Amino acid sequence: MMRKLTLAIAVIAPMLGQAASAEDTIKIGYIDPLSGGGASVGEGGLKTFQYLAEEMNAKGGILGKKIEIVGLDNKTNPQESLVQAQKAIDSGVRFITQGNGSSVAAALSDFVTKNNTRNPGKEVLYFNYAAVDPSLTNDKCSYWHFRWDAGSDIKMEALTNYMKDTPSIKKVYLINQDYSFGQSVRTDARKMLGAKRPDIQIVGDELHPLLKVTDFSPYIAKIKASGADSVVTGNWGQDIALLLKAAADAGLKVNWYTYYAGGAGGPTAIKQTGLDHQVFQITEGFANSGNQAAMDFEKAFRAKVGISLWYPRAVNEMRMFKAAAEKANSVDPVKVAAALEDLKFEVLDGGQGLMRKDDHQFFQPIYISSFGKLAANEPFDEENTGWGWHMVSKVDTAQAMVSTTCKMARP
Amino acid sequence: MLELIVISTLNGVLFGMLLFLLSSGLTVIFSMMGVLNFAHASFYMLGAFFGFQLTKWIGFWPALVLAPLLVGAIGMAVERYGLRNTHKHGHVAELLLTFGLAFAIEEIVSMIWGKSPVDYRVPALLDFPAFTIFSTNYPAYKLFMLAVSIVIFIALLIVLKRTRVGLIVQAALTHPHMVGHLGHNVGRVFMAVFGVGSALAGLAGVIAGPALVTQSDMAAALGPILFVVIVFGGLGSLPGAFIASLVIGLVQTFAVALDGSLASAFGPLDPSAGPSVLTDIWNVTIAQVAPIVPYLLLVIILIVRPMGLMGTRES
Amino acid sequence: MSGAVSGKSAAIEVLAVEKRFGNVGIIRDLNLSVAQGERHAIIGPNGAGKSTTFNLISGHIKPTSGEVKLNGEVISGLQPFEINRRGLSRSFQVTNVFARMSVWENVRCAVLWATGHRYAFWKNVDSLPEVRERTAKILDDIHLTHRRDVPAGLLTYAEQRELEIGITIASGATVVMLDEPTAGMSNAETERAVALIRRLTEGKTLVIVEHDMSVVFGLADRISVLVYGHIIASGTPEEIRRDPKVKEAYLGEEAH
Amino acid sequence: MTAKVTPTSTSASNAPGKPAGDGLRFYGVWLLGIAALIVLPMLFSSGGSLTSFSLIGIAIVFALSYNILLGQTGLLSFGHAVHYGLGGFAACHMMNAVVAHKWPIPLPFIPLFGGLGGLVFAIIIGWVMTKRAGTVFAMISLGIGELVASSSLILRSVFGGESGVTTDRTALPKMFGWSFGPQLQVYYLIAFWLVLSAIAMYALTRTPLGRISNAVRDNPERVQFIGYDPHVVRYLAFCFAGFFAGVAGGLAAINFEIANSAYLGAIQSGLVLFSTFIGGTAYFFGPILGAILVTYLQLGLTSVTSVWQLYFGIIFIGIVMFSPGGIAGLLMMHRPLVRAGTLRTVILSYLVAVVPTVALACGVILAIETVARFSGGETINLFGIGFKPQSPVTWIVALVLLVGGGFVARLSWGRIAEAWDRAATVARDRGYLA
Repeated sequence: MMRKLTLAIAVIAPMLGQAASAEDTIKIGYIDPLSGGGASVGEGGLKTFQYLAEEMNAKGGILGKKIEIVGLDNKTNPQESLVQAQKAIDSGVRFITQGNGSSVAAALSDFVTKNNTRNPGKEVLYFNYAAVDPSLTNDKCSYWHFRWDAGSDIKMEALTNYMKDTPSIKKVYLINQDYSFGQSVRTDARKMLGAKRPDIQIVGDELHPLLKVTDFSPYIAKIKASGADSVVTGNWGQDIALLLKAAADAGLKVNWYTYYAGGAGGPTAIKQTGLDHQVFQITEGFANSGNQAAMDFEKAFRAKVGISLWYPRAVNEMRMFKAAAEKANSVDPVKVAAALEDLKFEVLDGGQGLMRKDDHQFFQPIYISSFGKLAANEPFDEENTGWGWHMVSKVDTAQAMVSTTCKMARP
Repeated sequence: MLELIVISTLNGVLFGMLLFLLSSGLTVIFSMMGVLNFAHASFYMLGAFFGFQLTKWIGFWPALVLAPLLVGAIGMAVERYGLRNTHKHGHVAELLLTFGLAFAIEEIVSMIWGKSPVDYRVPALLDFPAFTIFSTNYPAYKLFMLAVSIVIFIALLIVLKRTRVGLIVQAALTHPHMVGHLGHNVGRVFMAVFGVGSALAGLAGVIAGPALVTQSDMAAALGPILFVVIVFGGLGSLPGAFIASLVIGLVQTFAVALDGSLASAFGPLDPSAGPSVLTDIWNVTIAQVAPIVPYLLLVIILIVRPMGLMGTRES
Repeated sequence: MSGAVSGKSAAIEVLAVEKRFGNVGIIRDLNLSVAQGERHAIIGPNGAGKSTTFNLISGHIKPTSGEVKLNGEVISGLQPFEINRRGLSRSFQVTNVFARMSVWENVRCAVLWATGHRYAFWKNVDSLPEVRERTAKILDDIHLTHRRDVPAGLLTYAEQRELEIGITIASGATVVMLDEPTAGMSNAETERAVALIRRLTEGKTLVIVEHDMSVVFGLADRISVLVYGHIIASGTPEEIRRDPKVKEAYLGEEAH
Repeated sequence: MTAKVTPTSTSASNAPGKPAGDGLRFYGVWLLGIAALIVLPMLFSSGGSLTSFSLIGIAIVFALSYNILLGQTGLLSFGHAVHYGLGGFAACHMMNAVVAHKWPIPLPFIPLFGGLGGLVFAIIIGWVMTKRAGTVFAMISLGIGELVASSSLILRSVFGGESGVTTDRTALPKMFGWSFGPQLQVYYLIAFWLVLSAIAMYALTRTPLGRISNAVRDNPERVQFIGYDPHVVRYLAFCFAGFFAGVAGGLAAINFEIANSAYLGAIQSGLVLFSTFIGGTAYFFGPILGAILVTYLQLGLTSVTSVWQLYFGIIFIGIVMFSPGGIAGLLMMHRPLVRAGTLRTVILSYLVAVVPTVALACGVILAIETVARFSGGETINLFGIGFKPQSPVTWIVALVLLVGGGFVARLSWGRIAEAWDRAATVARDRGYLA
C-alpha cells in the first residue's frame, strides 16, 4: 500500500507543477532530434538558437522581454514532436521552431493549425528553419507556418540555373533519400534539367533508405558504372558524409551538386576525397560570402559555439521575429504573424528578403558555393580541414522566386 | 556491368563474412545455453568504440588485439553476474536481460561518445587503393577486413574440430540436452563460450568501425539482420549460419545494385488509375527494397522450411 | 497373443509398429492388443522402449511404419490432441503439470475440452456448472480439494503425481494410459495411488507402465512384456509368471 | 528484495466460488478505477496533464493487449507495435473515409476499426508466426516487425510514406454534441475505450480460452494431451492481442490525428515490452502499473535528463534480475503476509533499508549524470543541491554514495531477507502461504 501511495504521489506531483511561464520571457520551443541518428544536427541547431537568444538578450531582448530557447527532443518522430509541442504549449511556449525532417514539419504544421482553430486566444506560431519540402508552402500550406529556408524547389531552380550555363555537365546521376524531401529533389531535378538542358542525360536515379545505409560503396559502384560526370543529391546528415566517404574510397571523381554537403562530417569527407572545388552546395548564405557583417557574426559565433554557422537562416528568422514583434508592438502570436506577412528584411549575408504573404515562404538571395582550398580573402575553413566554401554563383531574390499553389486559409 | 558484379560480389562477401563473425558466436551461445543474446550486436558496437578509443590512445594495431579482449571480458562478466543469476527464471527472462542490456549499452555508448558518428579512421598503413578494377579503386582496408574474417573463420574451424572445448561445443550443437551432463565445468565452459562469442563480435566491430560508420545506433541497425541470419540458416547450425551470412550479405549488396522494378520489366501501369498499393509495388525498384529483403527471406523460409536452411531442430 | 474380445473391436491395437531414430531401431514389429475395459500393464527392463511405446500410441511421436488403432480407428499419424479427443488420455513419467496454475485450474483445464467448451472466448469459465462439478469431483477423488488454490508447482511430489493422474482422467477418456504413476513414491503412497487408480479407472480401459511388480500383478488383467522394442509375451499375470521366455529375459535378471 | 519466497503466484486468477465479500471487493476495485478516470481531469485540468493522461490510457490498453501474449500465453513478442500501428493507420483511413463519404459514423466508434486493422493482420500472419513459441517466436516477431515497418515506407499510398497519414477528428459526425476538438473530450473517449477494453481483456482471462492460454504458457506439451492444439491457442491469443493493440493504435491515431511508420517500429514494440514487464506479467493489473510508470517516466524524465533511456534500461535490468514478477509481483508478494498479519516486521526492515538504498540510488544517478554532462558542464541538480560534473567534489560524493551506500544497502537487504523469511514462515504456518 505504501508503495502504491508513493507511486501515486510521484506520478501526480510533477503534473501539478506546470504553472504558466513568467510573463517577461518569450519561450521558443526548439523541437528537433536531440537523441538518436539526427542528434548531431539537432544539437548544432539548438546551440545556434541559444547563441542567437543570448545575443538578443544582451541587447535587451524583444520589446524588453528575454528570450528563452526550450530544447525539446522529438527523436525525429512526428508523434513525439506533437507530444513535445503540446508539452511546450502547456508550459507557456507560443512560438515553435523546427527544421529537421519534412515529415515532422508537416505534422507540426497540421498540429499548430488545428491547435489554433480549437484554442482561439492561445495561438501558436511555427517557424520552420530547415524543412524544405515544397508542399509545406503549397498544397499543405498553413497561415501559422513560416519558412525561412528556401524550399527545395527554389534551391533546385537556382542550381539548375547554374548548371544550365556549365556545358561540361553531360551525364547526371541523381541519388536521394527515399522520403518526401528526397523525392521532391529528384522530381524537380528531372523536370528543371529537362526544361533547361534537354541534352543532359540522367544516367541514374537512385532512392536509398533514409539514414539507414552504413556502406555506400554499392551505390558508388553503380554511379561509377553509369559513367556520370555529375551527381545531384539532397542527402543530409550521415547520408551525405558516408556517401562522400565511400566515393573517396572508391576513387570516384565527379562533380557533386548537393543541398547539405556542409553539414556535420561532410567537409571532412570532401577533404578526404580530394575533390578540390568539385563539391557544390546551395545555401542562403555561407561563411566566406564576403559580406562583412556576416563574416563578423560568423567569427564571433565560431569562437563561442565551436561549430560553423550552418543556419544563416536561423539568424534571419530570429532577427525577423524581433522586427515583426517590434512592428506589431506585441509578442502576441496573432499580431506577430500579421506583421511577418510581406515583411521585407535585410538578410545576414546581404540583400533584401521577403516573407511572401501568399505562402509564408521567405525569399532571399541563394548562393552556390564550392568546397576546396581557400583564397586569401576567404578566412573560414570547415571542420579544421583547411578547406572552405568559395562563392561560385549568387542568385538574387527576384530570380529565386517560384510560384505557389497555396490557398491560404486565413483566420 | 561486369565491374558492378565484381565489386558487388567483393562487398557482399565482405559483409557476409562480417555477419558470420557475429552469427557464429550467437549460434554457439544459443545452442549451448539456450539464450538468444540480444546484446550480441551491442558487443559489436562496443568493439567498434573501444577500437576507436584505443586507436586514439595506443594505435590501431594494439587496439585490434586489446579491444576484442576487453569486449570478451565484458561478455564473460555479463554471463557470470547476469545470465547465471537469471537462469533460474527461464529463457524468456534471460532473453529479456540481454534485451535490457542492449538498450543500456546503447545509452552508455551514446552518453560517453555522443550520438553522432565518431571519426574512426582507417589506419594510415592500409589507407590506399589495393587494386583498380575497371577504374574503380578497391580499398586495401577492405581486403584486410576480408583477410581477418577468413583467418578467424579458419581458426574457428580448427578450434571446433581439434580441441576439447570444440568437441563439447559441437556436441552441444547436435544434442543440446547433453550440455547438462558436462558436470561441474559447465559454468566455466559457458563463460568461456560467451566470452569468445562476445570477443568475436568485438573484433568484427573493431575492423568494421573504420569502414562503416561507428555510432551509437549501429547495434540497433545490425541486430535484427543478425537474428534473420541465424533463423534463416537454421538455429544451432554453424554451417547454416555461414551460408546464411553469405547469402544475406550478397543478396543485400546485389539488391542495391539492381535497378529493376516491375514497371521496368512489364512497362508502366496505366497512369489514369491513380496511386494505389499496386502502383507502389509496381514502381518500387529492387534497390529500394534492399533493406527489407532479409526479412522477406525470413518469411519465405519460415513458410517453406520452418527449421531454416540447415537446421535440424524445430526449436 | 490374443485378439479382441469377440463382438467389439479392441480398445487399442498396435499393428507391426516400428520406430527408428536414424539407423537405430527402438521399436521393432510391435504388436499389442488391449481389449475394452481391460487393465493392461506393460513391463520390461529399462530401455526396453516402454515410454516410446506410450509416446507412439498417444501420438507424441510418429511410428516409422505400422499402425495404431483406437477403438478400431487408425490413429497413427494423428496429432496428440486429435487422439486425445478420440478418447485416449495419458499421463507422464516425469511430472508434467501446469506449474504456475492452481490445482483447481490444472484439473479444470483438462475438463474443458471434454465438456465441449473448446476454445470458447465468450463463456465465463467460472459459471459453467458441469465444469465446476466435474472438477470438484475429480479434486475430491484425488484428495486434493484442500490444496485447490495452491500453484501446482508448489505441491509435494506425491501430490503432483496424484494431480497428474487427476489431469489424465479428467477428460473422461475411455482409454487411460499411465506412465509409471507410482515411481518415486513410498510404500504407503504407492498403496494409496493404486487404490486411487483402481477406483478412477473403473469401467475404463487402462494401460499402465510400471516397475513395481506388486502394483503390476495386483492391478493388471493382462500383462505384456517388452524387451528391446519387441513384445515377447502377452497374457494374464499367471501366464506371464509361468512364461519361460519372460523368466529368462526379464524376471530372471531383475528381481522385483 | 531477494528473499527466498515462492517463485510466482497463480495466474490472474480468482478462485471460483469466492465468498460474497470478495466479489464486492472485486467490483469495488473496478468501480474505483472508473471513478478515478472520471475525476482525474477535474483535479488536474492543465493541457499537459490531459495529454499525459490520454497517453497513459493508450499505453495501458496497449500494454494489456501485450500481456495477452506475454503474461497469459507466454509469447514474447518483439513486434507487437505492428498491430498497434496498423490499427492506427486503419483508424486514420477510416476517419478520412467517414469524412469523405459522409458516413454516419461518429468518432467514438473509430477505435473499433483500429482494432479490426490489428486483428486482420494478426489473422493473416499469425498462423505462420505462432507455429512455435519461445525464442523462435520472439525472433520471428522481430523480423516481421522490421518487415512491416520497412514496408510501410514503400507502400506509400497506404502508409503515406515518411510523413504518414493525417486526419481531422473534429470533421466526423458529432456525438452528444461533442466535437472532440478539446483534449478533455478526447481524454474521455480514451478513458471510455480503456474501461471497455480492460473489462473485455479481463473477461478474456476468465474464459476457457484464457485459461487454456495459461496452460499453454506453462506447459504446451501437456496441453496437447488434454485435447488442445497449442498452436490454435497461441493463434487465437495472438489475434486477440492484435485486436486490442489495434484499438490502442486507433486511440493513438485519434489523439495525434496522424499515423506514420514510427507507430509500427521497434521503439514502440520495445516500449510496450518494457511497460508490461516492469509492471509485472503475472497479474492483470501489472501492465497497468507498468504503462503508467513507463509513460510517465518517458514524459517526465526527458525534460530532466538527456540519458533518461539509460535509467529505463537500468530499471528494466534490475526488474529482470531481481524481481521477474515486476512491480505487481513485488506488491502481491506481501499479500499472504498481510493476511497472516506478519507484514509489520518486514515493513520495519524496509524502513531501515530506505536510507542506504536511496543513497545508493543517488550515487548511481550522480555518477551517470556526471559522465553524461561532463563535456557540457551543466550543473546536476539533486534534491536542490547543485553538483558540478567537472568538480572532484562531485566525483567523491558519487563514489562515497555508491560504495558506502551500496555496502550498507547490501547489509540492510540481508536484514530484509531475514525478516522476510521469518514472516513467511509464520504465514506458512498459519496457512496463508503454500
